Amino acid sequence: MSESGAGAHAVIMEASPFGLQSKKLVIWLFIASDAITFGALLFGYSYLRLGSLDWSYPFEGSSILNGFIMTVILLTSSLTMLAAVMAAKRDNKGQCLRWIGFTILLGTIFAVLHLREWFHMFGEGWALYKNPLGGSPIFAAGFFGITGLHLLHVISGVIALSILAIRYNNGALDKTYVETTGLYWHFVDLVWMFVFPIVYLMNAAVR
Amino acid sequence: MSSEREPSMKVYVGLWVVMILIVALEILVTYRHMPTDLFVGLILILAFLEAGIGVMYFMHMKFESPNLFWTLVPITIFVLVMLDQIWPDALRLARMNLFR
Amino acid sequence: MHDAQPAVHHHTAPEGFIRKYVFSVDHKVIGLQYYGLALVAVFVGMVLSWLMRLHLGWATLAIPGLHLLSSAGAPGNVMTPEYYLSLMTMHGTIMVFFVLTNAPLAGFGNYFLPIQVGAADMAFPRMNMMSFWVTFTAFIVLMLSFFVGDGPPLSGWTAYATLSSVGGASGPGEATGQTFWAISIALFCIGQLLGSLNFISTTLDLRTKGMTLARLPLSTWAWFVTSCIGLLAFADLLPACILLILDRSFGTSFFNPAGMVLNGEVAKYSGGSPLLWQHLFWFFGHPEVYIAIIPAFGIVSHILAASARKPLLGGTRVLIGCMIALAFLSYVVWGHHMFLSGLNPFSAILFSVPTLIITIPATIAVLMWIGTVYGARLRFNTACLFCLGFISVFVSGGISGFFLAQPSIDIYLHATYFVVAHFHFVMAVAAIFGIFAGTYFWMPKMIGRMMNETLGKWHFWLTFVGVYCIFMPMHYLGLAGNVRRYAAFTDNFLVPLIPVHKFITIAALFTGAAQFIFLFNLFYTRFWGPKAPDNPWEATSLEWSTTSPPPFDNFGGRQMVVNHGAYEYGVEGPKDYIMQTDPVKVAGD
Amino acid sequence: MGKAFGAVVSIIALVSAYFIVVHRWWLPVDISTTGPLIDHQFNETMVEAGILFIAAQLILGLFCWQYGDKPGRRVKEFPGGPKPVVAFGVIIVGLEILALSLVGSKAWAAIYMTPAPSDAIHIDVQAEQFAFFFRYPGPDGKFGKIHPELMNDGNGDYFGIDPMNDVAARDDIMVGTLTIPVNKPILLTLHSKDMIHDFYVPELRIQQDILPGLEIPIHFTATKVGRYEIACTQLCGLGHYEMRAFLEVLPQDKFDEWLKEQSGD
Repeated sequence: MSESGAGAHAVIMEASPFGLQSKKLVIWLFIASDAITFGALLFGYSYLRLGSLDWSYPFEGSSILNGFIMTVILLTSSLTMLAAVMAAKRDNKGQCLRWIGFTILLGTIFAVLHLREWFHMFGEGWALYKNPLGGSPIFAAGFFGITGLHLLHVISGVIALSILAIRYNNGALDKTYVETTGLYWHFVDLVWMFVFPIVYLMNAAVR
Repeated sequence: MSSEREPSMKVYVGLWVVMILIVALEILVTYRHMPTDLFVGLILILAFLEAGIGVMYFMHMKFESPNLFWTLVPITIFVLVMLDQIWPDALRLARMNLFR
Repeated sequence: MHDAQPAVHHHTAPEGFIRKYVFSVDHKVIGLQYYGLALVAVFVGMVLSWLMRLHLGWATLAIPGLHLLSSAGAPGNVMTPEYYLSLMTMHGTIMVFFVLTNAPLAGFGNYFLPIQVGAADMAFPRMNMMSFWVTFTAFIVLMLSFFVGDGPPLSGWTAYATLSSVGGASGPGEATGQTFWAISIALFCIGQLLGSLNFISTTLDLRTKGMTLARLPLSTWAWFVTSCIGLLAFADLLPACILLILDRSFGTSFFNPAGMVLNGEVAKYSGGSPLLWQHLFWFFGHPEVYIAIIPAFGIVSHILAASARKPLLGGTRVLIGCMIALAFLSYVVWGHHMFLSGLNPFSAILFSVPTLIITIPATIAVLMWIGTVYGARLRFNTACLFCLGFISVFVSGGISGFFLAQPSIDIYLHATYFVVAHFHFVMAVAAIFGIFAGTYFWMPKMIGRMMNETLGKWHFWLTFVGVYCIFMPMHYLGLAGNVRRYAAFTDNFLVPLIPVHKFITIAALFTGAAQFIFLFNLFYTRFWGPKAPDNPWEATSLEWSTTSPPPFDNFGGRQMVVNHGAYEYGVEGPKDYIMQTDPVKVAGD
Repeated sequence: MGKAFGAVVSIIALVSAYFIVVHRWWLPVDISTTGPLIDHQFNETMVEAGILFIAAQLILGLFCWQYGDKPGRRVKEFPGGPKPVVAFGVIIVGLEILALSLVGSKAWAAIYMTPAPSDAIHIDVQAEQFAFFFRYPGPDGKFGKIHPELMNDGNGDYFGIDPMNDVAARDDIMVGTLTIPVNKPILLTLHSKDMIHDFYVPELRIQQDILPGLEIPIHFTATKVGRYEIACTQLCGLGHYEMRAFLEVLPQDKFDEWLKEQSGD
């Protein structure tokens, strides 16, 4: 709309107002949309939590520590992803692939740690619908629901990165795909930045 | 997108350290006993700070066209802020609970 | 800033039936597929409404063959009250999701958005194909619920918890049917998300030379704005559906509070709130209403200018402003569906004011259309008539919004037929009129043949008078306190209203029958209609600069160059319009 | 064709308005103290909206009548262009909104934002698939506690009270008809056993959803003796259409008599 006044008859190819490649724009839009999805989940969870009178605070120090380690791992994977993107920009395929490999590794470690915690909790009697501490089962439902959806994003991110690595290696995808996949990966990290305080820290056993 | 303006790896590592420190601070805040509203406020501010670094630097939004920031961020926040209208109701929920 | 390169797709026209017509990446085929899906859905939905109306007029009437659809739901061909509710649920769901969202946005949008911006295809053709097939699967899943367990769910298209969230304990159809419903809608959300991403990026990135945002036709603007709404609104419904599925199949209690007694036993739920479903649903639900109506805004404006032979009053700017204002307001007002739901009464006032403010952009849009008709040279073809009809029904439906937006009046009118009349006029009939207008206007381009005008005019008159006969009396029913979603009227204050229901039923049967004229016209045209010229309506936008139907890459390899705004009608000279691609005549016009 | 369209639109608008003007189908007589506020608001809205409706349809019809495609006629712009039209729309509708929302909040506030008078008679409502039940506290003025596990329609314990162990519950009166004295403020506490139901009495101009797990208060004062229907207006399952109860408004002395009779047995 900006240059509609400037020379109504000048035939110009009006650039996208964002100056982005289409696929990068689409990833950004998808991120906004997915942010609303997670936002709605977190809002719904908090809504029920605010309205509930028997909330339980189950996370002991060890769980918080585990969560902290997972956070650090995810943050680090973002850093390795950045390194991969920078390497791709320099057209250094080998280095880029190595960094993508690190990212995949870290993502997998995150998922494994997460699942380990889940199974630990299952062992203590937790389930989607059950709170062994006797408080509101919404905590369990919310915890497994939200972290589950996040875990799904992590796992699909790992799969996407693996496909990217293979197809980038054999030249089927160019370097711009490294950047867009990287954006998605950072977003997964971003969601965790809210999940960790809202789902873990606010339920730490200190209150 | 002047890629020259893009920071070097060093800056990113620095930001990475800052983000880890923010998470550590969040945990510290959790273990300080303080009123719940203050705790929630603090922890959310920290989370948004961390997410801000993530979006602006790690996701490069700072180095894209400002239009992207000025459409995507306000619209997403607008929608989430509108969703905030559920809170008065949530508080009422606790008050009107049959089994309080 | 480097120039964003529009993604260029060098795919050639596919060979083979499957690649060409089934799993096609061509936006035109996908548009027709969406349109076809909506056409099937709308007739299913219409037949359901017939059955419902018959039951409302004559509750014990045997409808021959109905037991074939469900032997439990219609023993001896007489519909049971619960089956009435099931059909009502399916009518609402099919119409709102698979007709009002699919046809004007995904159908016409897919077909004409790339052409109107001058692109060869969507930005992401394969994603586009996925979007359709996901939506198609959603439709199939929804239809399957007719044939599982006790049939379709009976909780209405809003699927209010706790009716929807406790499984079979709450009624027939709630066991399996409701799960299918939830899966179907979740899939639909994903399909719409993919579609929205495509629409937005295509509009922004693939515009041809000279096609500035200001020169985009209003229909493209409408699809663009709608996609922006859909991108964020469906993202909110998706988690709601996920939570509903968790509640139903995995024993969580997001929407189920403690202390519910089902079938004489205390249910093992605790901690949830049925209000949460309403919040999440209506936070999507209100934007959804605009997803249905804004494309019709665009289509009608687009066609009205061509029919009136003059530019729209206020140019495109005012209407674009209205649409964007509506898009924002749609997120602010969802609570007006919940005034009486146990919502905090202070919130009700908060929601009421922006709801009333919505009438401002809506009124301005209507004034712009009426102002466009002033001094026009209206060519009363069928498309034009449907546009004028759209304005009329939109006004009729919008006016009743004044009542429902006020919580104090809503106390009386909420959940009466007044609401049914309101949303059918303003959203359903208005959007359907937009679809019809688009069909009569664009079908020559889409299938290369002219629709029959005589049949079209019959169709218009019968439909126009018919919908007023159906929905205007519903206002009166609402005034008399007639509660909606009742399978039969046995209350003392409702029994005297049954004759009105009978009148409405008869009107609905006739109006529905008139739609077969349309169907016949469509099929007749498809096979035996006269060949359409490239620009039968002497319209200006890019779709009229190519052949009817357009070639695979839309413009036969030409790079279109746009020199003019979208609606330059009523100019001096041998022809009274300037096409967007016409060369610039002289400096200073 | 334009003339036909103009005529049809005008006829539709006028016929539609006719039934409204003659009150062929209309709101039932109001029997509550807050009802007149709502009715006033309703009538005011009807006048304003009605004028807009008829004006818009007639003008649309007139323009269609007049501006067909006559050869040789040139199109003309709307006099004054879009700006006055937009301003007109904003001002007219804006004023209407202002008037409606300022005045309209009064009725809403009277019903929902003012607490019930302290002398209000407190009655408990239990909604279930597909019936309403009502509970009076009895002479002690206290309700027994609700225990969902004790709810049993078979033995008449609709509210799940525990008269064995709960003193307050022993004299609770549970009935299927809402009986109230005239001109006395009533405070209802709405409960639901299973689904979302709704308490709707058109004559009272009261409609309120009843949610499981919540206690929703609503208060009103009935001003006319008589028997009225309570309908459920929130879809609650297969028997939704026949879920109803009666509201019996009695003179004070008859009500006292009735209450005594009830607590007698």
